[in-house]
Amino acid sequence: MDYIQLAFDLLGNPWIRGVVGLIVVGVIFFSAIVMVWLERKFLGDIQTRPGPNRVGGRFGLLQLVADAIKLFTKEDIVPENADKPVHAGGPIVALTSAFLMAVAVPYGVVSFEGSEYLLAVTTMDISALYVEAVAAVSIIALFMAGWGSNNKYSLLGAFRNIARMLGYEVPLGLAVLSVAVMAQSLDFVQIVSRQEQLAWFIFMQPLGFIVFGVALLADLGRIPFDQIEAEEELIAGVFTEYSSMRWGFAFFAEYLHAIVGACLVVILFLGGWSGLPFLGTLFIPPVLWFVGKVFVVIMVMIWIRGALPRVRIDQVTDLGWKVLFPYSLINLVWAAAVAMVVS
Amino acid sequence: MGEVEGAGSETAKVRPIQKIIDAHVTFTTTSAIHDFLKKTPLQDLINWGRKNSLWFLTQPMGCCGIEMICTGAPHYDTDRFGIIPRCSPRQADVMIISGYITKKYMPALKLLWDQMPEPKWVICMGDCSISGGPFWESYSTIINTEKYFPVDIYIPGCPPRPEQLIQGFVELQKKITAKQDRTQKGDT
Amino acid sequence: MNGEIETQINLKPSEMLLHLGPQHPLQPGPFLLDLVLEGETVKDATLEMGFIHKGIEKILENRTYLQCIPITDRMCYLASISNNEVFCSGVESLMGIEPTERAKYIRTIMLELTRIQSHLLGIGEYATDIGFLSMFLWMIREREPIISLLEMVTGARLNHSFVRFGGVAYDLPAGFKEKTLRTLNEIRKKVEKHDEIMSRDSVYLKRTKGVGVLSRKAAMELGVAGPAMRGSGVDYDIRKVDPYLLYPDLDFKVITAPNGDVFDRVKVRLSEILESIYIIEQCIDMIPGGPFKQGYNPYLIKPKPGEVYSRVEDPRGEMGMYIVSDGTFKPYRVKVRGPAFATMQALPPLLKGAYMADNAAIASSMDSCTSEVDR
Amino acid sequence: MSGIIDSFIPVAIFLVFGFVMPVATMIIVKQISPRSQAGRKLSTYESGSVPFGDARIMFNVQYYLFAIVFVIFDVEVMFLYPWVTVYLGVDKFFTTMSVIEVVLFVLVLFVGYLYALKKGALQWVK
Repeated sequence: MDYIQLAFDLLGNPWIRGVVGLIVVGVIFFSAIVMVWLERKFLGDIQTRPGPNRVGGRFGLLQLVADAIKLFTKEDIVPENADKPVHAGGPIVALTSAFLMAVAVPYGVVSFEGSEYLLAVTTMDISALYVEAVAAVSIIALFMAGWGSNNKYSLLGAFRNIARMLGYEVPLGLAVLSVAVMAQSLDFVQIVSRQEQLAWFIFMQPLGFIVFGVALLADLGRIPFDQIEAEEELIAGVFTEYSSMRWGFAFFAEYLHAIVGACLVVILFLGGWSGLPFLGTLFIPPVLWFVGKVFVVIMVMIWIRGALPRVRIDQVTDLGWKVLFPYSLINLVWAAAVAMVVS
Repeated sequence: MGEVEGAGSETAKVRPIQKIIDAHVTFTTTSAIHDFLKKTPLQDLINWGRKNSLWFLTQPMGCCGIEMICTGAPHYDTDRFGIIPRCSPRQADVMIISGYITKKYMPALKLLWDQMPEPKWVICMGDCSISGGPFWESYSTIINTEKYFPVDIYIPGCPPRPEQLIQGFVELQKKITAKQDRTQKGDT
Repeated sequence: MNGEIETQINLKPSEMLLHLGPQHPLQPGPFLLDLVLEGETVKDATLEMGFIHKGIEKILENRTYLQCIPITDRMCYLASISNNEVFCSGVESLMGIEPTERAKYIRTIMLELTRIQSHLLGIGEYATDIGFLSMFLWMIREREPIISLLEMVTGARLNHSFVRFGGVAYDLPAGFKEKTLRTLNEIRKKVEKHDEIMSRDSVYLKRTKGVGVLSRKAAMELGVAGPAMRGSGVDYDIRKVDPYLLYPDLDFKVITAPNGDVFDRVKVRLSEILESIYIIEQCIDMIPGGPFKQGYNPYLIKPKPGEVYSRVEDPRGEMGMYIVSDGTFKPYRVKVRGPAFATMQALPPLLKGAYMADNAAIASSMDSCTSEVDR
Repeated sequence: MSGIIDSFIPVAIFLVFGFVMPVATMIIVKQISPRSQAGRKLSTYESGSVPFGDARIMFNVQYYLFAIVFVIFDVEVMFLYPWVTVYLGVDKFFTTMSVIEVVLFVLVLFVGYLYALKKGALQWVK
């Protein structure tokens, strides 16, 4: 037992915690693989086809491993007219921004000998603001990819991406702000504990949840907001010229963003690692609650992808600026009012 | 690319078709690491990955194109084998020549083939792409595909049924496992 | 490859010339669409066809009449029975014969089945172009039972070569009627469900209503054919205008829609599937007995010298063939008037001023078959 | 102060890792993947056609208007972040005053939004 205590003490050191925290990278990479597999299976169910079922048993469990090996040993092409550093930098920046988002997300609490330890690589009192800021970096990543390729499809995709992200960054920020108003803090841990005290914020501000959900989907670029990769218009969008593991990184970065985005939904609106309202945790460890909720959110994302057509790009920006923005302001006023009443 | 002038120029000169067709593909894997890998069991693992993730280039060209679309769709579903369509040649592994190659389309097809990254394979789907099929005597079709592309698999039929296309993929997988496909044998 | 067009244009600094094609997931079949884009708006569009030109008309001149039938199949592989029908009915009227009564029924049923599967694929292609991948896959799934029905009769999935002069190649197999009725019932239910999705889903409506409007006048002037024309409110259907086979006696109505936008064109196709099911259900109960083809040697067909223009309602519109016979075993000249060619030429004016993102929706809502355009 | 630096040390580690890992992977991939020289492998892909001109054109000015409007609103939203953590602070008078101030601020923001809307700055294509 002393060793465990010693381990906890050692993890108090930020350097050690940072290095050990790189496990998180492995974990979210693994969850991204699981998510891609889930998406292929679940989308297959929606579309009445089996999905991968040959590689690695009857559930196709090793399909993504085969894909990864293939991508890893594929020739890497940089087009001759490309801006080479910018072209190479796109996926790397996208991946880094996903990592930097993951570092500030708390994944639950562990109880040990009466005291509770937070499962997070780092805690900061502005983590909500920080995550939002780092997420915005992925705009630059996609633009680098589009501009650097010197491909017309990519360029159109890059500009679409900018226009779309700009429209949704403000409502997203305001939705996070409304949560922060209620929780009186920008710290994820405080936000979760406030939800344990009051109620899940999805019940306190349903409008905010809808605004945040839509804006997040748009930010992640998933159907119905996948205009940058609209296959029938722009081939593969900003990543048209990417091959091999370069494309693999870009692809993975997208799913990493989706997973961290799902974590954000859970923390901000679904009570983080706390149990059900009125029922409590039901003897299930908080970490599992967290993972379970993230799973549900991801499944909803995949479900939406299977059920909706793509929205046109001008309608996307219209939705962001003309619908979500006013609503998010209304929601902010509502949240401030409720927060005053509650306190 | 030397003959196509860059930005701002009013005219874009176009290569003569014959020249594009004759452009020779040379395979220059001289890296020692690569040769070493081929002797180790690691190559088997790589081959396993490659054969289970054959992404093909979406490129319907004729009747066979419709069957190609159907093969990817629910009833037959190539996704079971990890075979999915990609629209960009940069991310594709297999080019399915699904129909008649006309003299007009040939340069574009050759360009697409050039732009695909190694290792890559060609599947000739249907009689038209193998020998000209019903259009063997037409003035506008090319009937000797193997002269221009290193074909790995021929699927006869007019058009072949989706099952046959799947069988073609399975045969390609067998070839890759046995290291008998064109890229591994090195005679492109 | 596309030198001529490019040398003629002068681009402003903010405009760019974007090639869509020949390999582009817009439609089944390669074609080249040159777009001049400013931002996301299409300033100018040029269409270049001919990437799969096979010289079918020339090949037909070097084949005996029977050998011509498989070549007509491959003109538009989604409507091969229509193509057979238009060629055979032309030759029949040159020869001065009529198909037998039973053959007429079989042909009508086959034509309508072809129409159903072609429309299903057309709607599916269109759905994937607006990013509705699930709808595309559902449509292909609905199409498979129809394909098996066609295969049950003709032995092929796509290129049937089924129609003969004065009859059909084979008789209907046993159990065809029951299987057809069962399949059609299921398909009707599913198509009605998809119709409901497509007329109520708000994202879908936003994407399609008022997009790519082809006015009634423009549609008639451009000679657009088939559902694309009826979607613009033009009440024109060869089955009513110039009836052939059993159509004079059958009860069906010509589906039209008033607005001429993308939504209407697809809506017309969906309703036509239901109408075709209704037609088949009328015919299938009344199939008479008797021979399914005229009794003479099909290898020795030698029509009298003369010329004829025959036409049928293809899934894509008016399909016509002008056949000239000089009294030998081979046709002297066959000129094809395909519907898809006329539909394709409406594309550049429609695309002018549209959004880049709508371009895919508009192009595939025309549902034109590249192979038939190029021939 | 050291608390803030402590909480950002893992971020720095992740940042370094995030740059080193993909670059290292790409070097390995370059080594073990096959290479070939086909005639025009490195030419720009454009659906099989030869591209006409450069992709890097002077893009439509409307995109930049979007960006400017975004910068204005995002900066204004940024001012609200410090407010949320402190407005329920000292006493009732402070809270009331700060809420009134923010309501005024949001109103001004909203008027600006209406102005941008009226001017058509948020229109995709005019």
